Amino acid sequence: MAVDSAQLIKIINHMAQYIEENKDFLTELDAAIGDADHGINMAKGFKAVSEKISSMEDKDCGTILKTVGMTLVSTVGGASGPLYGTAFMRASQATGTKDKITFEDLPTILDAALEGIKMRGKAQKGEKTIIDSLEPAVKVLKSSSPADLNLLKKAVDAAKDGVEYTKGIIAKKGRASYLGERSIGHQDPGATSCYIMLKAIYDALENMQK
Amino acid sequence: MAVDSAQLIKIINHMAQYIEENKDFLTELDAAIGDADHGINMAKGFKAVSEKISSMEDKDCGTILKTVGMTLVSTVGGASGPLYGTAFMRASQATGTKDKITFEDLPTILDAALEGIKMRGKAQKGEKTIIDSLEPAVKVLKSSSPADLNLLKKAVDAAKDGVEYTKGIIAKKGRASYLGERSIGHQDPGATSCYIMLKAIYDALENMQK
Amino acid sequence: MKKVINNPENVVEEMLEGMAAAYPQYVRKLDGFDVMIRTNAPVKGKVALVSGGGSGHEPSHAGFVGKGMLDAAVAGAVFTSPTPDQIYEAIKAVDGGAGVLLIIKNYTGDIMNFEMAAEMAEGDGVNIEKVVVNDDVAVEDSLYTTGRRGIAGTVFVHKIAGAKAEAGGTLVEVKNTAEKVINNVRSMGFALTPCTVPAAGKPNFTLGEDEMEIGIGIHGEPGTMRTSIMKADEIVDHLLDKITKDLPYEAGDEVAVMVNGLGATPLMEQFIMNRRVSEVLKEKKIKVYKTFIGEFMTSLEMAGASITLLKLDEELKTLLDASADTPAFRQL
Amino acid sequence: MKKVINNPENVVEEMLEGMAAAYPQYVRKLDGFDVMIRTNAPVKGKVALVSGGGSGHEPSHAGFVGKGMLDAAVAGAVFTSPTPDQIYEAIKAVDGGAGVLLIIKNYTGDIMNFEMAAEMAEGDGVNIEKVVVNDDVAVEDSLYTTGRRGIAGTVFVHKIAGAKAEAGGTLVEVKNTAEKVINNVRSMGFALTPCTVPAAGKPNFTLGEDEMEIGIGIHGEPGTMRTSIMKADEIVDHLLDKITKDLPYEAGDEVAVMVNGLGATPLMEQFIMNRRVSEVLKEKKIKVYKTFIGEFMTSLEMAGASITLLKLDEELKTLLDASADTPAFRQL
Ligand SMILES: Nc1ncnc2c1ncn2[C@@H]1O[C@H](COP(=O)(O)OP(=O)(O)O)[C@@H](O)[C@H]1O
Ligand SMILES: Nc1ncnc2c1ncn2[C@@H]1O[C@H](COP(=O)(O)OP(=O)(O)O)[C@@H](O)[C@H]1O
Ligand SMILES: [Mg+2]
Ligand SMILES: [Mg+2]
Ligand SMILES: [Mg+2]
Ligand SMILES: [Mg+2]
Repeated sequence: MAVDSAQLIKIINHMAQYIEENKDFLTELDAAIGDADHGINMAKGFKAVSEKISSMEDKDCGTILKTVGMTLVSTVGGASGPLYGTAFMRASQATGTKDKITFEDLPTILDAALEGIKMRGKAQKGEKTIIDSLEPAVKVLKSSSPADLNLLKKAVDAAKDGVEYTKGIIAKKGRASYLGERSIGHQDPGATSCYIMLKAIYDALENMQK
Repeated sequence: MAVDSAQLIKIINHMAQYIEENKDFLTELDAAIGDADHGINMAKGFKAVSEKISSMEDKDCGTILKTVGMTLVSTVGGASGPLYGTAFMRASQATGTKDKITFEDLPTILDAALEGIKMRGKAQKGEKTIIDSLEPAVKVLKSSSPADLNLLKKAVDAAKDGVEYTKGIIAKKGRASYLGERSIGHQDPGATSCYIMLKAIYDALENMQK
Repeated sequence: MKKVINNPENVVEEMLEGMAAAYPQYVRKLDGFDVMIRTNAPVKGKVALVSGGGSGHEPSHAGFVGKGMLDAAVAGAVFTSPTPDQIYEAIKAVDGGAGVLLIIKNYTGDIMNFEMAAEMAEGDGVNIEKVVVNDDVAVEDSLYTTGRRGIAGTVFVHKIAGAKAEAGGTLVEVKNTAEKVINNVRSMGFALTPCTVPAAGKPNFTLGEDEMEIGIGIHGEPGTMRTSIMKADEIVDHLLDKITKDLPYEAGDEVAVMVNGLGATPLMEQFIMNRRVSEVLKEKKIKVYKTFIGEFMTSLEMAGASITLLKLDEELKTLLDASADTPAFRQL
Repeated sequence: MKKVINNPENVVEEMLEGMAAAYPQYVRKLDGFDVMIRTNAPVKGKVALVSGGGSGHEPSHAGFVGKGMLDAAVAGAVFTSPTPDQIYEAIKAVDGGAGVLLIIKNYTGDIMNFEMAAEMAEGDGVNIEKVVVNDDVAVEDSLYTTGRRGIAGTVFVHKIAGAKAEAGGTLVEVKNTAEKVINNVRSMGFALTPCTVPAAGKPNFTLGEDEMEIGIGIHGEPGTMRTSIMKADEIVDHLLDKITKDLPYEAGDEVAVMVNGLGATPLMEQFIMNRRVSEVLKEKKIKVYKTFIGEFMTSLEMAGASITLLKLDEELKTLLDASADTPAFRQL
């Protein structure tokens, strides 16, 4: 299975939809250990993304991903703006000027995104951040081949476990780190939004295969 | 009947007591059409007065009244401070260096007080002020002679009617005047405190006669 | 009552002590009195300006004591005018021989207390003049009542009369300048919430969750109407309509604008108001010469603001632009 | 939500427009961006200072744009750091050829957004240096976490680094001076009430009728303890204890003091706090060189305040005393 530009736009719109649906939920998670804006900012960013890419069906996949990244960077703000923005821009670089993205490309692209986030945020696994859901997912994707929808499903499950894992740990990066011990027991908003985005990719692809 | 310095101090302490007892009531009246401080300010002033005159039994009546006036002026503030302060200072001038005040002196002394308030506040009857209870009382006292406790009782009743009368009129002086029509229906705090002070004089004198 | 205080009875004294400790370069507290005077008072040969009123309006009035503005500020109890003995001490402390101008806001209490103090000081041979500020157009002016209240426009009187005195004006000249300002300044405010006088311990009035009071006084005196909360632009339009019609301010006039926060309203909201103020004045072809935004005449922690317009001529412009150096108003 | 606004979505833009309309002599808004720059920017040959952060902290940061302080301030959404494209535009607009110093408060978002902007501008050949302010002792500092937050002490960085740049310092010199300030400045705050981000429409946290939060962040981040309301003196003692022990500030040191209102706390209460501040420092034999009281780094309409101490040497004193002329900070 391969995804062309029109389908890539559909997938990203699916992300936008899930983020919008989870806007209040993400904001509430952020209210508990941050500053109550994660859902608001992400929704604002993805709304802008949807508008920007709506007329880009004739562009290559890398260009579309770059636009997503730059739009997120310039509309989301806060910590998640540059992080997700960098992730999409790195994904764009890994994609190049391809017209289609195949399942085989997915591990490389998501790994590039992960590395981008790590570079930008200087965080690693276990610090209660986006990485705690993204890294396990990427690991699964890279663990066996060929990559297929089934493997992606496992990756999404791993991300979900990663979200669960954030509940038990102390935040060491981002705004929640000011809470120290008191951050324990709360689910990380960024890890959650990342899981939601991965789930959106899976659900969109599954729909397309039907 | 004549009142010596010790008795004059008792009468003034009686005023102070009534004012303290009516502190919240007067403040609430002021809250409705003013700035909610009349009781607070008057009580503060009379507390200072009681302390100041406690050791003045060997002073003449005029000196005591002057001390009351100056203490009120320097502790009450707002509109009522200079008004009642001036009233007592004028009463002191009318009393002179007398060692005793008789019933015959009362109309003159209270008239001087009234004139002092009128001079200081440039108000006249019907403007919803202290004058609306004080002027009727002074009128009664001046209406027949010899002045006695009975006549003073009538004067106090006239002051009470004056307080009642303030409910029906528009405030034209003081802070309540900003309300215009909306001041109607409310009893004037200053007219009320003046009535309370006159009532204190009567009750104190009646006690002394027993 | 959520306040950062120690004891409601000591707020004024402790505030003045804290202020004196903060600004020795500008002010000192008169020992035993609630009076702040210029560090270098009395300034020989200069007309001295004495203002004051109830406390709770900070930075008014002591925040404006310093070069180019006031020589002394007298602080009454919260929202209560100061007493004559305090005002008298202030006058005596700053009189530099050229006379003293008393700047009084039009409240019965303030007027009577300042008048008694003036009588006392005149008895000592001090030359005294008085002006009464009455800029609040929310209250109808009439010869037969107390007249309009004095609110934020008072700050322009401090600034401009202060500059005149600093420039060597005589007592009568400084008084005339102050009166020119008073004749050309109009204000009106509104509140979204009440405030709490520390000694009272509870809010001085109540407003519903969705209500606001238009035309509020700086002590929480009732205004001209109670309404459900309006948008910032609507509020500005309403206030400016009343203000501009009053003087009136007309096309071709040049004005100074003050948007004054009453306490809890953030600067952000004051700027949002000013956006509309400048728009409306442009429409009306009234030229804005200079704008002042911030907290100048507050009501403790009341949420709300007032707008002030001052019509300018060349003299007023020059004096408004003159340098000033005080704790709360500085101009290079 | 009782606010003087038109639409929660437009508060930042309308605020900047209102500010630009108020102070054409100081600032202008960069067309199409939420950036305020000095009217006369770029100043040829002068190192330019760019600061910024989320909105809602007014007068920070645009209130400090002007002679002797900042060249540009970038305004993010309320309590959200600005995006790199906006910061990039600010840098480009004020670079006068001598390089640009970015003054960043230590929040993950601010750091990443400013870093991305710096990369973009460096790509264009602009010389860039960065400093990160982290004065809030309520948060434990550690290499392995995000570290301390940046709060009101940032204003001293603006003032002093700004003076250094105005005096002709090179980019490295200005950066070193800024870092000296950062190394010597510590702050801590508290809140009596939360505040409401316009877009959220409800308070960002809750506090009981009798509760306060010690060590609060300027975005309402939780502090070190929640307790029942303390007296002003007790609060000051607690904050000063934490602050002085941190650097530490010791007998014989000379400091600048800032008592910074967070929004709804009246100046009266800030002065009452300063009374105790000056008392305690006297006891500790720490000399107060200069005191600043007012609203410098706010949290919308939060009630509360912070205390900042800056340890001074001769260089810092001279730069602190240098004249400054901005909308919210003026010194003759
Ligand atoms: N250094 C970092 N690396 C990766 N993710 C981070 C980092 N810092 C914060 N995050 C993520 O960002 C999320 C918060 O995003 P958001 O609320 O949008 O930003 P802000 O904290 O600036 O308000 C956190 O829940 C966390 O997952
Ligand atoms: N010009 C005046 N003449 C006589 N009484 C006055 C005058 N102005 C006000 N008052 C009286 O003062 C009372 C208010 O006193 P108070 O609350 O102590 O002063 P303030 O209005 O300054 O707070 C009013 O109820 C009224 O009776
Ligand atoms: Mg957040
Ligand atoms: Mg009253
Ligand atoms: Mg009063
Ligand atoms: Mg944020």
